[in-house]
Amino acid sequence: MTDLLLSQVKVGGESQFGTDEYVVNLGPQHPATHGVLRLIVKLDGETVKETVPVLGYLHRSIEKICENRTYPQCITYTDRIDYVSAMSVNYAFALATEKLMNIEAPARAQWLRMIFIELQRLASHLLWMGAFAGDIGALTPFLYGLRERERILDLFEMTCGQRLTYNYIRIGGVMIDILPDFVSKCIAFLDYFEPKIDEYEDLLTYNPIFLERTKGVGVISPEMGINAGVCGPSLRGSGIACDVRKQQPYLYYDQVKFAECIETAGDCWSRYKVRMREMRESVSIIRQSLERLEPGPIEAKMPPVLKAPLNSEIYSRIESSRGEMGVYLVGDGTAKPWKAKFRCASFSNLYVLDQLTKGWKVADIMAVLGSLDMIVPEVDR
Amino acid sequence: MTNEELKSKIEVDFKNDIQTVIISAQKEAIVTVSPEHYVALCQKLCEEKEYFFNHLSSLTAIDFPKENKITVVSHLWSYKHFHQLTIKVVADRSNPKVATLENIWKSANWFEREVFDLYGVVFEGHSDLRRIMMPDDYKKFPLRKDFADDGFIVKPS
Amino acid sequence: MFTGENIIQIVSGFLHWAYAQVGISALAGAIDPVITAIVMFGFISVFVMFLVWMERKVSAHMQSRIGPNRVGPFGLLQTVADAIKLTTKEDVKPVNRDKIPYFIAPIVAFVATFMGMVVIPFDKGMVVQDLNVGILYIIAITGFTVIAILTAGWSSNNKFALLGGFRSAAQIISYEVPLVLSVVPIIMITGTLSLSGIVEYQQQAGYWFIFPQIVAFIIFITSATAEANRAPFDIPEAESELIGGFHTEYSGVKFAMFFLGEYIAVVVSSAVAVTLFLGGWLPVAFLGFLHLPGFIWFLIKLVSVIYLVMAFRWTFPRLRVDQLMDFGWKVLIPLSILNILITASVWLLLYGKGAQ
Amino acid sequence: MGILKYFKDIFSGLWNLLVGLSVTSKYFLNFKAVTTQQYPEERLPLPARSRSMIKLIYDGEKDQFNCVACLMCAKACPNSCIKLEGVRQADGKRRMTTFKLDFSTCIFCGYCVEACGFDALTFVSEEYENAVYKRGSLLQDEHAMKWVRQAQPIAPEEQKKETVIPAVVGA
Repeated sequence: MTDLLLSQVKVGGESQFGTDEYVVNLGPQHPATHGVLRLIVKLDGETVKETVPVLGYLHRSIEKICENRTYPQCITYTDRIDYVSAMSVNYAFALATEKLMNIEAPARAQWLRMIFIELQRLASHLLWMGAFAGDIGALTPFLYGLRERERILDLFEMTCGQRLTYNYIRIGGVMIDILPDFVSKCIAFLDYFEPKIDEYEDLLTYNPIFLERTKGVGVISPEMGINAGVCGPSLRGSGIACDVRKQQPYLYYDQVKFAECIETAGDCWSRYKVRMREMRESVSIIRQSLERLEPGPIEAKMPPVLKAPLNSEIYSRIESSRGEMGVYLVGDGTAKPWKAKFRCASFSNLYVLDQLTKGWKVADIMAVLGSLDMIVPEVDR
Repeated sequence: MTNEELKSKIEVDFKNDIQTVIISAQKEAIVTVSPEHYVALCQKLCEEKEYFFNHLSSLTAIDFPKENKITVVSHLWSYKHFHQLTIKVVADRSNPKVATLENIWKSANWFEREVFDLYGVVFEGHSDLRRIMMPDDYKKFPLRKDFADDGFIVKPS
Repeated sequence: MFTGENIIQIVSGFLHWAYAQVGISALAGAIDPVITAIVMFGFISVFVMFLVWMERKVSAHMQSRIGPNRVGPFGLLQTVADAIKLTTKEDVKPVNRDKIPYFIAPIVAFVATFMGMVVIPFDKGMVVQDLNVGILYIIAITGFTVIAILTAGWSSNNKFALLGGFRSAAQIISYEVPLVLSVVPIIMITGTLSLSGIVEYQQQAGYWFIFPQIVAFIIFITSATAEANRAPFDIPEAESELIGGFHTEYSGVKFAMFFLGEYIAVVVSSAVAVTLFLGGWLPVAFLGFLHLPGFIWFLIKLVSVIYLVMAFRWTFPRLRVDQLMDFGWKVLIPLSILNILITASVWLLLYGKGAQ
Repeated sequence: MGILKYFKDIFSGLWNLLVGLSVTSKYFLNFKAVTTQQYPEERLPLPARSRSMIKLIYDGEKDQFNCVACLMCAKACPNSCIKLEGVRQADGKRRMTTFKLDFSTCIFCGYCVEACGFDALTFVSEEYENAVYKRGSLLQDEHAMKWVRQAQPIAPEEQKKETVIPAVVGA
C-alpha cells in the first residue's frame, strides 16, 4: 500500500509530498527485545530501511571483574554472562582453566557435566521456543515451554540448590554429587518430555501463519553467515556444519552418538527446525550419558590455590546453547587471570540483524531477532 | 592439520611476514606478526586452500602496561580443516594503532569496536569505529590495567 | 411456554401498568425504546464482563494455568474489580495530544460497536428494533470503528500509535469486502435483509445455513475476527511489535472503552454469525426435547462461537501486515465470490427461475 | 495446476490450523492439567540442598556460635560481602565477636559455606522469602543470622554425599 503511494510520488521527479524517514526506537524497554536491547529502526512506511542496535545497557564489564577475582571466584560471574544457559558458560570457563593448568576431571564428573549441559540446552531451547513464538504473536507456546523448563530447573535445584545461577560446574569437577534418585527422576522427565516436543511441533511447525511469518524471512546465506561470524544453530540453519561438539570434541561428546542438525534454507523457519531437532538430540545424549554414569570421584586432585603458569594462554571453545562460546585466558603466574575474554554467540549473531531486516517489514525484525536466539546479558557482558 | 604441521607450514610459507611462530605450553599455534604484514597475512590465511581460516572466532586485546604495549589477539578457525590459529600483533600502548580486519571477516567489525571501546586501540580503515558498550561521551578505557573503578559501588544505607 | 416473546409481553405489560400508575401513559411510545435500550445496555455490560472473565479462564486453561480465582466464586467478579480499578485510576494523557480527537476516539469506538446490538434478535420478537435492512445496518455501523482507531492513533502523537492506526485502517477496509461478500449467498437464498427474517427462513427450511454455506461461515468468522482486531489479526495492537498500537497512550476509562469496544465487536460479529449460519434462537435438532427458551439457545450458540474466536487468539501466531492484505485479497475475496457463483448456480438448477 | 495448488494450500493450511487448535483445546478440556501453584497458600517445600538463605549455626548447648573467625569465608567470597571479627578467648580458642553479611551484594554462590571448616555457616531451605522494605535491612549481623540446627537426623546417604565437598577455594 505504502509502496504504491511512494512509487506514484517518485514518478514526477521532484516530489510534491516529501516522505520523511520515520525513526522508531524499539527499546531499551520493549516487549520484544528480550531485555534491554535498543534498536533504532529507520522506517519507510512499514518497510525497514536500517536497523541500528545500540548495545551496552546491560554492560557489567564481567571481563574486568574477572581480572580481579581468583579462578574459582570467576565461575560465579560466568553464571551471569548467559543466565539462560548458565551451565554451559560455567563449563566454558572451567574447561579453559583446566586446559591452562593441566587438570583432568574424573570420568564421573565429565558425564555429570554432559548431563547437566544438555539439560541446560533443553531448558534454553524451550525458553527460546516460547519467546520466539511470543514474538511472532502466539502466546501459548511460551507457557508450555516454561512449564517443561520448570521441571528441568527442579532437577537442577534438587542437585545444586539453585534454579538460575548454579555455580555447579567447577574447575576440576562438579560442585556436589547427584542425589540417588536423580537418575530415575531425570529419566522420568525425559519420558514425559519427548511427547511434548511433538505437541510443540503440532502447534507451530506447519501452522500456515507460522510458515508465512518465518519461511523465507531473514535468510542468512552460507557465505555471509560464515563471514559475519554467525555461529551455532543460527549458522547450522544455513547448511554449515559448525558444531564444536563434533569439530573439536570436548567432554565425552566423541563417545556418544548424536546427529548434527543441519537445515539448508537459512531462514527463520530452518533455524527453528534446527533447534527443535537439537532438543531431540539432547534427549538422546542425556539418555546415553545416564547409562554410562559410573560411581567414582567427582573432583580432581588440585592444589588448594589454583595458579596459572606464567605467560600461559588458552583459547577454548564449546558449543553453548546459543552457539560457539569461546573463553580466552591469559595467566601471569598468580591466582588471578591477567586477561579473560568471553566470546559469546549472541554478540556475533546480532551483528547480522541489520543485513537481515533491510527491506523487510517491522514485524520481521521481531521474527529475525527471535530466531537468532539472542540474550542481552551475553551481548553486553 | 595438526598444530605442529601448521607451525612448520607457516614458518615456510610466511618466512618474511611473521616475527615468531610457536606452539604454546597449551598446544596452541601462536603467530606473532609485525603490524605492516598483519592484514596481508590474514588475507592469505583466509583465502589459501590449505589454511582456509574462514571463521574469525574472536578478536580481543591484552594490556601490558609494564612493557608499554597492547597486543591485539585474534583466533581463527577453519570450518573445513578444523584447525585453530592465534594471531598476535603488538601495538604501542601510548598510541595504539592496528589495521582493521573488517575487509576480510565482517565479524571483525563489532569485535574491533569493542576493543576500541574498552582498550582504546584505533583500527585504521574501520568503517564505523564508535564506542559500542560504553556511552559515546565516555572518556576512559575500562579494560586497561590502569583504569580506576572510582565511585561506582553503592553501599547500602 | 416461557419464551422470549412471552417475556417481552410480560415486561411491556408491566411497564404500561407502571406508566398508568404515574400518569404518563401518553408518553409510552417514546419511553419504551429508551427503557429497552437501558436494559440492553445493562445486559450487554454484564455479558461482556462475563466474556472478559471467560477469555481469561479459557486462555488460562489452554496454557495449563488456573486463571482468575481470587475475587468472587471462580474469580467471576475479577472483571468488576478490574473495571473499578480502571475507572478510578488516573487518566494519563500525553501533553502534545490532539485534544478533541483524542477524547472522542474511545467514545466512537465504544458506541459504534455497541449500536450493532440494536438489531440482533435474541429470540423471536426479542429485539430492540427489527430493521428490514438489519445486515446492511450492522456492517455499516461496525465500520465506524476504523475512524475511531485511526483518530486514536493520530491524536496520541505517538509513533507506535500512528503505525497501529494506519495498519488498522488498511486492515478493516480490506476485510469489510469479504465480510459482505460472505453474507451475500444467504441474502440470495432468503431474499431478506432482516435478521429475524433469515432465522425464520431457516426454521421453515428445516436446516441451518452452516451446512450448505460452510465456506461462507469460515470466511465470515475469519473476516469478523479481523474486523474486531483480534489475534491472529491484531496487527493494530501487536504488543510484541507496536507495544499497544493505537491504545498505547490511553489509560483509565478511555482504555476501558477501547477494551469493551473490542469485546462488544466480538459479541456482535458472533451474534450475527449465530443468526445467519447457526439458526439464531432455534433449538439444536437432537436436543429439542430440552424445551429451553429461544434466547438460552441463542446464548449457548453465541458462547460456543465466541469460544472458537478465543481459541484462535490463544493458538495462532500473528500475521504480518502485508500477508494480512494478501490473505484478504487473494484468498478470502476470490473464495467468497466463487461461493456466490456456486450458490447462485446451484439454486438456479434446483429451483429454476422462480426461486424464493 | 496453479488453481489446484491454490486450493490444496488452503485445505492443508486449514487442516494444520485445526491440528493446532486441537492441542490447545485438549488442554482446555483437561481441567486437571493445571501446573501452577497458588503461592501464598500453597508453599512447596524446597529441596534440602536449596541455597535460599545463609545462616550462622548456633550451638545451643555451649551457648555460642560455632564460628571461630578463621576468615576463610571472607576470603572465599567473590564479592567481599562478609565482614567478621574475632577475639582469642582466655582458654586460647578464637571466637567470633561480630559477623556481618551484606545480602545486597551476596550472590549465593555457596563458596563461604564450602570454605567453612568448622560447621559454622550453612544454607537453609526453609527461609526463602528474603525481600525487605529497606535496603539497610539486607546488611545482617550475627543476631539476625542466628540459627539453631534442628535435632532431626540427616539421612545417612545424604550425609555421605555432603562430606564429599572439598573446600578448594580462596586466594
